[in-house]
Amino acid sequence: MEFARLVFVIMAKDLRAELRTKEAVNASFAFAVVILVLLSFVVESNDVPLPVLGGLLWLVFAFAGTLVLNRSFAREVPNDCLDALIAAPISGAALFLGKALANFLLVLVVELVALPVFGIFYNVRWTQQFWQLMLVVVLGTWGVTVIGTVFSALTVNIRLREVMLPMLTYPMLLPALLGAMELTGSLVTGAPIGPETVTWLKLLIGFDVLFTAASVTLVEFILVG
Amino acid sequence: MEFARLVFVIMAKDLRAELRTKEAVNASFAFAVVILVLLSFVVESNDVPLPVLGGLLWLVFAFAGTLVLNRSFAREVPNDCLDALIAAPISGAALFLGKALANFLLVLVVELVALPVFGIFYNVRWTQQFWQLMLVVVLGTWGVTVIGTVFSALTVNIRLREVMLPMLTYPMLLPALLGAMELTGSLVTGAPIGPETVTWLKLLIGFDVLFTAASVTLVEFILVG
Amino acid sequence: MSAVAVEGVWKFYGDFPALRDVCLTAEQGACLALIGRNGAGKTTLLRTIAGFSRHGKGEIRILGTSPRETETRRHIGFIGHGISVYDELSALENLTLYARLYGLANPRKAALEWLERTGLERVRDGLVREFSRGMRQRLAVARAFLHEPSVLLLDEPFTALDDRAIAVLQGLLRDGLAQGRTIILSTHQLREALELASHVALLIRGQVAFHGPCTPEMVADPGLVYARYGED
Amino acid sequence: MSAVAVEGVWKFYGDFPALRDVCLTAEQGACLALIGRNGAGKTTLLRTIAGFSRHGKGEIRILGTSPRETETRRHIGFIGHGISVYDELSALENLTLYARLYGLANPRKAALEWLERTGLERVRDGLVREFSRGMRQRLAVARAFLHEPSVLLLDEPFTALDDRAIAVLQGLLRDGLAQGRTIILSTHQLREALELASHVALLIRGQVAFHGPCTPEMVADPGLVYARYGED
Amino acid sequence: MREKLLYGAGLAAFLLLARNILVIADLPGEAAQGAIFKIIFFHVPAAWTAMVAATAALTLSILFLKTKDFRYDAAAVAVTEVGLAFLAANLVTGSIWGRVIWGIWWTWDVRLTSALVCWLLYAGYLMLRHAIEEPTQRATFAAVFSIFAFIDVPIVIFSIRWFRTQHPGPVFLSSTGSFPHDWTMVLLWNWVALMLLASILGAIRLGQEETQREIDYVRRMAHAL
Ligand code: HEM
Ligand SMILES: Nc1ncnc2c1ncn2[C@@H]1O[C@H](COP(=O)(O)OP(=O)(O)OP(=O)(O)O)[C@@H](O)[C@H]1O
Ligand SMILES: Nc1ncnc2c1ncn2[C@@H]1O[C@H](COP(=O)(O)OP(=O)(O)OP(=O)(O)O)[C@@H](O)[C@H]1O
Ligand SMILES: [Mg+2]
Ligand SMILES: [Mg+2]
Repeated sequence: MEFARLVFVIMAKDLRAELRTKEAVNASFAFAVVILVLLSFVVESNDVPLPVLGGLLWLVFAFAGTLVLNRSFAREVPNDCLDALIAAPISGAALFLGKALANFLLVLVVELVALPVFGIFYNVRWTQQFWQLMLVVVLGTWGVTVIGTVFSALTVNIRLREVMLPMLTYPMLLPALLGAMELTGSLVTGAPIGPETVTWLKLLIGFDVLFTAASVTLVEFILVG
Repeated sequence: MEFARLVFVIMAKDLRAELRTKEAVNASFAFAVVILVLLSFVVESNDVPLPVLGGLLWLVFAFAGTLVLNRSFAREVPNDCLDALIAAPISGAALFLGKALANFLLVLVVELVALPVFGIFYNVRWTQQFWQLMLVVVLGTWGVTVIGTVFSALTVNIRLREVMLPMLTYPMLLPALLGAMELTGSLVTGAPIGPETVTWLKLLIGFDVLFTAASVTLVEFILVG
Repeated sequence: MSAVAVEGVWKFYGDFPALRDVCLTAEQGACLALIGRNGAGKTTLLRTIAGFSRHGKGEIRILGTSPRETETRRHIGFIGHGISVYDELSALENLTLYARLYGLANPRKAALEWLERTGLERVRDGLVREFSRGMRQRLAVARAFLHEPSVLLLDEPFTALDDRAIAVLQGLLRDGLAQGRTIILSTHQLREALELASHVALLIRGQVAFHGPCTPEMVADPGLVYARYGED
Repeated sequence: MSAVAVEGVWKFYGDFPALRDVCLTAEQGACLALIGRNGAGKTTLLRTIAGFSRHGKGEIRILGTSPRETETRRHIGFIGHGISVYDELSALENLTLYARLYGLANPRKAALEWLERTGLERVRDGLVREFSRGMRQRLAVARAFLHEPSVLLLDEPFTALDDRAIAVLQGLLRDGLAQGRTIILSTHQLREALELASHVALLIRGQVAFHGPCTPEMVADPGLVYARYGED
Repeated sequence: MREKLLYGAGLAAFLLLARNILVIADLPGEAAQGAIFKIIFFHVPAAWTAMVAATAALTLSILFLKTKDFRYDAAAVAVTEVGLAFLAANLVTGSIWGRVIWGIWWTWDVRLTSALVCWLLYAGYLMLRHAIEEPTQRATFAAVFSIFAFIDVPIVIFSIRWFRTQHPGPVFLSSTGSFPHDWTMVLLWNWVALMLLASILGAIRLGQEETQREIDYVRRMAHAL
């Protein structure tokens, strides 16, 4: 109970600070659109195979998402706020989950707004397997969020944060992204998840479970050692 | 003379702060490789047309480059260093050019190391038109740098820097990127710049000249109003 | 059992020994003024006591336990060089947040009370981003006192405060001492600090050069400690 | 011609008037102590005079010209709440950089000289990231004095300095005044400031409540200005 | 004692390796591929050695977090560096092989990509270490990162079983494998040689790390007195 309350307090704080000005979400969304446009130059031809477009979508999600995620612990830096959080009687796990949940919601919102835009730009009928797609989006996003949040904590105090963070985060994300890409690629063709793609789903779920458990266990070391 | 000296002082300072640890360049380079891997998910099949690969290359340059560029003015924030620069008897134009040159060199180094890696991973024989390609790389990079630097200055003091910057920068960069992409795409096929592609070269040069002039003129307003 | 006990603590930054075999104790209800020249190690020591920064050898106990225990943390109040409040939240939101984190029964009430006590009630809904330096410091004071900690670790708490706010803070500290709280504060404003202090510790290049009760003559001439136990 | 002249300056943050019709002058060789409670507008005023922040109505002249002229800037020295030195460069590199920016003839020599004067020569090759708070403030002082400015604008320059560094800074300021420099400084450490000041200005909620010469009785009892011209 | 052991092991590794090379040179070329096929005798054991090293790094990292004993940290660095070298050998031999057989240096299938990502992750581990100065923090953060990075290892191993890849499927230790028995023995012996080599390199690096720690300690004490 106490744990859940603290998680909620942290989450509410982050959401409030972020949504004080709705611009954060707006800007992240705008960025997603910009990447969509940029990528359209690369995959110029109109007859790109649909599965490739699934990959494209997750690339956009990854770039736009990490933009939000990077700020998660960076926000605690300016006035040494992290000190006060570490000093407070709250466990690292609660702090981490609170921040991860806030990030998850923010990233999810951006993604859900970007999805229809993606559909229009690339002529993808993404609604065909709506619920299965939502499942994949939620699972993939949670994976991205967990890794992003924990690495944001890991790099918050080191030199070269800005470069180290993406360099460490993206490779770690690849398995989850790969799974989400393959699944999305096949879902947008209208085919439901079948025996061929279910391996990817398992991979994705395994990734989420494994990393959530690892993060919750290890974050205490990161924050206070 | 005095102007050139001041430009040099600023450039030397930025390079020194950035290269204090060699890791900065290492990390940017590693990040470039990571993006190469990421993008491989989008252009999965082995028989991607070469021109598309040229586009891909510039996407990598744009993403890895802005990482370096973002830090340009952000570096002045922590101790209110920008105040001292503005207070010093140095014109906005010199400040801007110094920073832009430092960025240009850093981005160029990362790109030149990433090029061979790109060649191997995507099986591109990029050396066929070596000098023309270098010309395009230099022109394209300068375009990216000018825009990146000036927008870094523009957003340095606003909230949400991290999100606003890429959102504003990339769309502005599109013409330059488009030109560089088309040129690189045709150069890696082995064809030199010919009557068909020379328009893109003109666009690129025009972009560079125009935006350099505009930036040098307007940066004074951005910095001190 | 001392409220705060520091035993043989060493702390290195790379090769540089910022703290060398520091031993200090503060009994319950004592106010220890930590003084020392720029770079002597005051901040390092306070951060180490609070458990933010890992030390090499040595042991630190607060109320008999490690400063990293969740239960112990509930009883520590800390003001550092940073002010540890969020620029994007208002003064009231900041304090309410911390009140919640410490699990106070009525967060909003506690927050309002401390805004009032630090003279910030007028700007309670203003974002911290818009505060002047002294207003921020006042908020940091409110944050540190909010959960009625029994050990207060204050690093230059008088910085940026105006005469009135200094008087308020001194009042708060005096009340705290009367209620049995333990205070360790570092400062260069010796006059203000020594008026309150029951004990004084002088750090010189990471070593404790003097540790003892604060005598009336020290209060009368704040430069005395340096003159007598310093090296010049 | 006054060295610094502020005429009817207004400054708004959104709707909030941080400065209201401020008029002040400082003659060459004068030292004006700017005092006022937390949030009175001292920082805002100093930043406006230095030309960092745009004001609404009113006019500011430094040595007869606008503070934004490149030539004028060469004669201004500024210390703000931030310290304006780079964490990733060493103390010496920082000062040399600024010496170059101001086009001094021998940057390295000037830098070394000022490191010596502020007692930092021992750590001249240490990165600022590793400095204690007071060492940073000393470096900020060195940076502001480096180019021998004829107008010094100092926002709480005594912050974080130890007794010895305060004495050094006071000495520097005194020498500066003797050489005909003009100084405007804001501070809450009234004692240290009033010892130097030739004039005093009291800001209350963005308005000048008092502006006049600093009398011996003010020096003897620093609280006097507040008591006599303040509102409580 | 330890010195002698190292020399002995070194000699053994050298002799074994020399013998293996002679044996391999003597084998007839494979029917379809010819002599280049022999690269497999290094390609595969190098990969296995790297995987063993990664597993050791994981174990040592967990041990460090449990005990806070810096010897485990030193061992983890040593093992990771050696593993990285062997993984690089695997990548390079694979690339050369691919160049001959497939005609390209690289292709983006799951096996190759995951191996590359694995390399990037452990290279990131070393960069992360460089960016942190405080020894305890460095060791803790690196250990946490190492645990996270291990996720990629099973993916590298199982990728050819889970997914269709361009990379050859399993030929050892699987029912479908078609590798002659005596060749398998040669390969296993070469693995033994490489493992021995890796252990020696690891021991040398560990020795260096420990000497470095001692030097640091002495230097600190000198500073303190
Ligand atoms: C850069 C490109 C390559 C990489 C990164 C790579 C990576 C790997 C790795 C990590 C393993 C060992 C994993 C394990 O057995 O559990 C492996 C095994 C193997 N590789 Fe490659 N490889 C590459 C190219 C090639 C090529 C071009 C060929 C041949 C055409 C090849 C043939 C094999 C074979 C036959 C095995 C043994 C498979 C088994 O039985 O497990 N590899 N490779
Ligand atoms: N960025 C801002 N946005 C809105 N209001 C601001 C901003 N900066 C300052 N203010 C307001 O302007 C007033 C004057 O602030 P200023 O920082 O000048 O005070 P000060 O006299 O320097 O106080 P202190 O002694 O605490 O440093 C304060 O009431 C403050 O709330
Ligand atoms: N991150 C760091 N890396 C290296 N050295 C450091 C670091 N932080 C502090 N130091 C050094 O440790 C010593 C003690 O610093 P500390 O901040 O504790 O001093 P202080 O007593 O608080 O000084 P001040 O009164 O100026 O605040 C200083 O010599 C400083 O240079
Ligand atoms: Mg300090
Ligand atoms: Mg102020």
